Amino acid sequence: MPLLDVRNLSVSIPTPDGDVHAVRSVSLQIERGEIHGVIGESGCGKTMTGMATLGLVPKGARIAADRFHFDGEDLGANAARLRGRRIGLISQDPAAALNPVLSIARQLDDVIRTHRDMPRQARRAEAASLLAATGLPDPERVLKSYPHQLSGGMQQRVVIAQALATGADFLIADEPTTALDVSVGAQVLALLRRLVTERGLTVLMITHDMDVIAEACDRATVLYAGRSVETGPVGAVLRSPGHPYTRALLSALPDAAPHGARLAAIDGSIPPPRSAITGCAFAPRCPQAMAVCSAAVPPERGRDTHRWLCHLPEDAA
Amino acid sequence: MNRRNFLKTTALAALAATSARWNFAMAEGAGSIFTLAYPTSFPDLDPATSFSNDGAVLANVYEGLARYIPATDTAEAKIEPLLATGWEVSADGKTWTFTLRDGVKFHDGSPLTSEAVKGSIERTRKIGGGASFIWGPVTAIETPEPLKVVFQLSEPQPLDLIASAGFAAWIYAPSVLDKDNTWFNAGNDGGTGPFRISRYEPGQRAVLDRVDGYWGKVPENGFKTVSFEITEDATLAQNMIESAQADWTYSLPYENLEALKSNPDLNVVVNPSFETLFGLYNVKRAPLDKVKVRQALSLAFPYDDVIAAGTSGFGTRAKGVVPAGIWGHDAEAPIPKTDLEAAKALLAEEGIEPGLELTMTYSTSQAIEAVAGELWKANLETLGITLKLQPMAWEAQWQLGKSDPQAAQDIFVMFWWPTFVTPYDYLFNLFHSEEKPNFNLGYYSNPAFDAKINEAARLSGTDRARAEALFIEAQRMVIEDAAAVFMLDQPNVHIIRSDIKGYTDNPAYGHVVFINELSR
Amino acid sequence: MKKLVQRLGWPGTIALAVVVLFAAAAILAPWIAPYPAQGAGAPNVAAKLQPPSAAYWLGTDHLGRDILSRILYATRVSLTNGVLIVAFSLLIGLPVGLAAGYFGGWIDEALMRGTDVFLAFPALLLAVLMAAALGPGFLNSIIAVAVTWWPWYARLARAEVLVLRGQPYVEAARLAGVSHPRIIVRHILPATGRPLTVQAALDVGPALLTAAALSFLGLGVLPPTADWGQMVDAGRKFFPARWWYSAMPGMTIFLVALAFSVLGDALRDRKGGAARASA
Amino acid sequence: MELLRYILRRTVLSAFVVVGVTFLVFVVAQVVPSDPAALYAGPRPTAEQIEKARQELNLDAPLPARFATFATAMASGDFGISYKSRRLIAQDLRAYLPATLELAVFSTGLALLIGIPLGVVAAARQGRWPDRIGSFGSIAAVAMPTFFLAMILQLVFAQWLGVLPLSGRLSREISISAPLPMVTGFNMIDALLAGRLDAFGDAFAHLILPALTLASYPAGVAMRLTRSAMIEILERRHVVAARALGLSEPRILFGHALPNAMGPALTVIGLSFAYALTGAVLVEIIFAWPGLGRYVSEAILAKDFPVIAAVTMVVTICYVVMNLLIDIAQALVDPRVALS
Repeated sequence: MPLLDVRNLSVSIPTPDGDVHAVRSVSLQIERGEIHGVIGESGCGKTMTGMATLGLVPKGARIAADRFHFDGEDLGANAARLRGRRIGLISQDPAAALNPVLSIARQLDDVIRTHRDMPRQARRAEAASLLAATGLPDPERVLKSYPHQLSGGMQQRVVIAQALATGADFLIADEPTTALDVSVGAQVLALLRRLVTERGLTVLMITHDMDVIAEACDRATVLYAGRSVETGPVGAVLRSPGHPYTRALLSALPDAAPHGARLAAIDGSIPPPRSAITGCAFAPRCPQAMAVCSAAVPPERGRDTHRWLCHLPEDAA
Repeated sequence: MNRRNFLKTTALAALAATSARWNFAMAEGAGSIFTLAYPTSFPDLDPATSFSNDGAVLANVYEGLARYIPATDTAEAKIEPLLATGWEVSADGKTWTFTLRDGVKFHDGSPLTSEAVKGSIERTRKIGGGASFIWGPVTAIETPEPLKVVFQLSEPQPLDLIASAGFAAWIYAPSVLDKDNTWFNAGNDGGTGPFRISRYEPGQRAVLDRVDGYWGKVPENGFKTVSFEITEDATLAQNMIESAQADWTYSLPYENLEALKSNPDLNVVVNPSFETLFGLYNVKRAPLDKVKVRQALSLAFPYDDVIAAGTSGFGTRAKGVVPAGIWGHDAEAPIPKTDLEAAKALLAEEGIEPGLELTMTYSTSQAIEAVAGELWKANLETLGITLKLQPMAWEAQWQLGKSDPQAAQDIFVMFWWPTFVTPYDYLFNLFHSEEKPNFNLGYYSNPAFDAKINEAARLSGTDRARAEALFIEAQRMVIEDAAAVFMLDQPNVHIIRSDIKGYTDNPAYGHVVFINELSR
Repeated sequence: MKKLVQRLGWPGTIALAVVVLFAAAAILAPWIAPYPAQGAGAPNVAAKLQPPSAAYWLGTDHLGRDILSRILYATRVSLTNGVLIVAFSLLIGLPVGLAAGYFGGWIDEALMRGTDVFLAFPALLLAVLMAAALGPGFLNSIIAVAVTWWPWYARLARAEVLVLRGQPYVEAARLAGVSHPRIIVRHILPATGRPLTVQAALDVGPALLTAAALSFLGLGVLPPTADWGQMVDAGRKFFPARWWYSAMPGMTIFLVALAFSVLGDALRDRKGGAARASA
Repeated sequence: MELLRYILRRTVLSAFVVVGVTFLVFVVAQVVPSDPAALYAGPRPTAEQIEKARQELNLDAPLPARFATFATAMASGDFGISYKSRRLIAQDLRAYLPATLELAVFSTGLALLIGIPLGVVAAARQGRWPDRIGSFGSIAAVAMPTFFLAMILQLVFAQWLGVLPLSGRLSREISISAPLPMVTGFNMIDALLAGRLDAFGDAFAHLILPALTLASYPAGVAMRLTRSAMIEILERRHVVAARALGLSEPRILFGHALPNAMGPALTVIGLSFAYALTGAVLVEIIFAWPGLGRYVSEAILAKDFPVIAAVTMVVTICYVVMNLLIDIAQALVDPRVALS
């Protein structure tokens, strides 16, 4: 039974000029102990999906889904209760995610005190051990300092420590390495991997970077214009992508193109969030588009756990 | 009950405890405290230079040689012996001999002697401030015996009246003769009176404590402590007297007196005061240099309306500048009534066309003056005259008045009260010719008038009846010349708790309460 | 009307209505006041200190004059007081701020230090001092308050100019050889104008209150012309027995100051308005 | 140490401002038509007495010489004597300044206590009724004339309900028969020093109404400034992150968001203190509060310049010191600035 079971999730935000369909129809199943990557260009609804899971959508947003369960509980009603207890967040820019005027010790202590009834001294020790668990050298010095005194990597480790402090077993990592330079990003991904194995955590990794998917994730789901168009084990999705959009994404990568050749950019642009879409959202930009594509919703295709939505038959890759 | 609830309940309990007692009378210990809600502060507590409301405090701490008791419907006015038991004047009126009371002690324990009297008056004259000019005529003070003082004068003057003045006539101990103004203003004294100053907090209060061994009679359960609470705001003063936070106050709005009268806990004591309100015409500037124009303005003044609106009917029509209750008051003075037609005729006679503009200056702190101005302005409007009302702080008003008459105001409105009880104080200061204007701010100058009042002053020591006749003649000259518009005599309205016994008004000492005569 | 509500929101529109109403009252006072003569100051001693009644809707004052008429006539004084104070302050503050912000360097330093001295001077104290120096009177009380207010506008104007001076189009004009005054008048002034006028609208309320405080101290207009602050002061000694004497003008001051503040607020975060230049 | 250099620069600047203000007061004293000699000579002086006073005050000395004596006296803290009362001004200031400062501190405290929580709640419930009522309340507080509010508060709480005293700093029982020894001039502190709990409660009760009147304007401003600051802060990533960590709403509002909004709170302290120092003239008159405001307003009407100069000097120094402290506090509140 998947830890997070999402079927046909939609999130729309009313504005004076009409509703913004941030998420149109996303289905997502994440098993316990898995690092599941969610990838798509910016504006594809990947962050909003994460936020919906945490129940932190903007005021007035309407959430609907055929099924939106976390560990058997309906997230529509219980998101707030689960947030911070079972589900944690690691946001993109660690500097912005830490309170600039409060010391690290104070920020960590607040989290521990909210979730566990421990005397002051015990909380201080726990904070130090959590920081150590994230690989931070000299936790005592880190506790005494303020966020602006730490490097990007160290800040991200503090954010992770905060998430661990809540005792949550399911972490949503929203582009955790984008604000960091490559080497530090790699260490953070390795840390997440170690925490998953050691503490039996599960991670929903939101990213726009194929390398993160390749390096860190077990399974991946590709989003386009608010819809999940392909999902499956990382190996299958990368080596034999089923959906034309996934193929286009992969061919846009620098190392995929022969040396000196121009990267294959995908012409056209993603459909505006306020407009309705009929048929396959990618149809207008799909090189193998057929008449039926823009008329009917593409059926689901695929081989055992590697599924995608497309009118082309399976072997057309 | 965890810590936070405990704090909350104690705070609420404390507030409830303190709050219950604000709105009822002061605690029981108030019996022996006499509290005055006094509307002004006390600028100068030095007996030599004090010349303002500080007299109210000093009158209970210091004493003069004699005290003036005004006439009542039953008794004639008289000068009561105080530190002096008696006095005689020589035939030529230029030598006065005072015999002092035996056994009187100053607050520092030293005895009252002729040397102390001589020392006090000479220090007052040397400093030369406040009302020290009243001792002008004295050329020498001799002390033949410890209890006998002889004054030699340059010309006959009523020294008995001068010695009973409310200012500059205090006798103080030799030990304080060398002290400076700041020492006195820090709340120290050297008097013989029934109370001593125990504390003076500027802007807040002056507190006096009873002195044991006072020579005079002390009423049974008289007051041990007196507190002058400086309360400049009339609303607060009224609330204090109504809620028994104060036992005595004055200068409450006349409009509120009806309500106060109906309150059984309060006595509203109304007597004529020696304060009169008038407007001096600037006789040096056209068109007010013409008598008829001045008479016309006086005819246009709404006397009765001002008394009704300004003093709610408590005030009385002024009969010239010397108010009722003082010798030299002219009850039958030929004063004008409000008659707009007669005024119009006089203006036509003098060829005054509509559009004339006159400026009237008065004090911002005196509500009655504002009422008089606004009502007079309305009447003058019907005669085509625009009266420009100019309220100013007294210092600024007086400074404008003393500047060049051509640039000064047309009408200078003010109150006047006597330094000591003599018509000369009014007539000399306000109408006697002056090279540099000081208080004669209408710049009136009439040599015959000057000679007559000086003659009367000389006689007032030896032949008071003759002096009074001369003063009345002089006053009529001013009325004929219409040198000023005489508006009203301000009443003395003092409000006192009805449980206080022994209170009498003495207009000779403006707004002074002799607390030693009172008891609860 | 709908467009107005849409732009200023309901509170803003109501506030604008109140302001317009009082402006009309100021102009039409002689015609709409029940007792015009009394409004101008004519006493009516017989009807002294009467409570609100059919004859006198808001009661009468210590000279029997109808308080409603007095308030209407006083609107001319108090309202123009508030507006003129803000206008004078802008008149002095704007050029100083513009010059300081635009030219910078020692001019900026000198002007700003001068402003600091005025700002350091306790506002009401300086106003009372100026009023006492100039003597009471309508114009004097305005100058007295304006003397203490212009520094705020100088600072605001300088901040706006500093932001604008950095804009490319100003530098471009400069490079094109356009003279300083022309740049200030054609480019800087219009863009600084909008935030300052909004601030001015917001300040008419407080300016009105400062003027009322001055006249409460007896430094306002000369009798018999009335202004609201003076009326509250005159009625003070009859308070609370004859509460209406102070209450009516007091409420009027509050209402008008409130209207101006709400209007200023609505103007500042106007929907669809040009984005404000500075924070 | 960058902070030290900053303080030094600001002190020098403030000294310049204080000198500027002294000069301004002296100039106004010369320009304004007044006759100090007449004032000094007493309520009803004769011509000779005025002439004597003129000599004593050496009013005929040349202007620069008089400014020199005036400035040196000011600098050495010898404020001289009041023309009108001939009392030592320093003595009067010793009595009046603490009364004004006590009221200023109390009303500033009240303004923060009322304004800031309201601002936070209004920001948290933006658009809903607490925000609407709070915002309207703050505009009303700013628009309410102080002298009128004072009269209403006196009427309701003192005369009708009788739960609070009408006026003064201490009730008469205490101030007459058992006066407080003056140590700091702050009644509540002096009462504690003297171990007199009754006097402490009494002084507290007397402070409430005047401080509330004075606090209305700054409270309104505090509420509006805090609200707009909080609205911006609640959008920030670290607040979203805090929420994602499951922290309770009040802890996020007051524990995490508010500390970032200390800037506006400090500006309100400056504004409220300045307002209490000079705006209190009317409140002091109505509540018979023997403070600087009343003392200087009487001096201004009587053109008693030594008092005007002394009070202006003292108030300006308080102003300048306070602004300096607030600027430093602004820096200290934000660790990014303080520790850099």
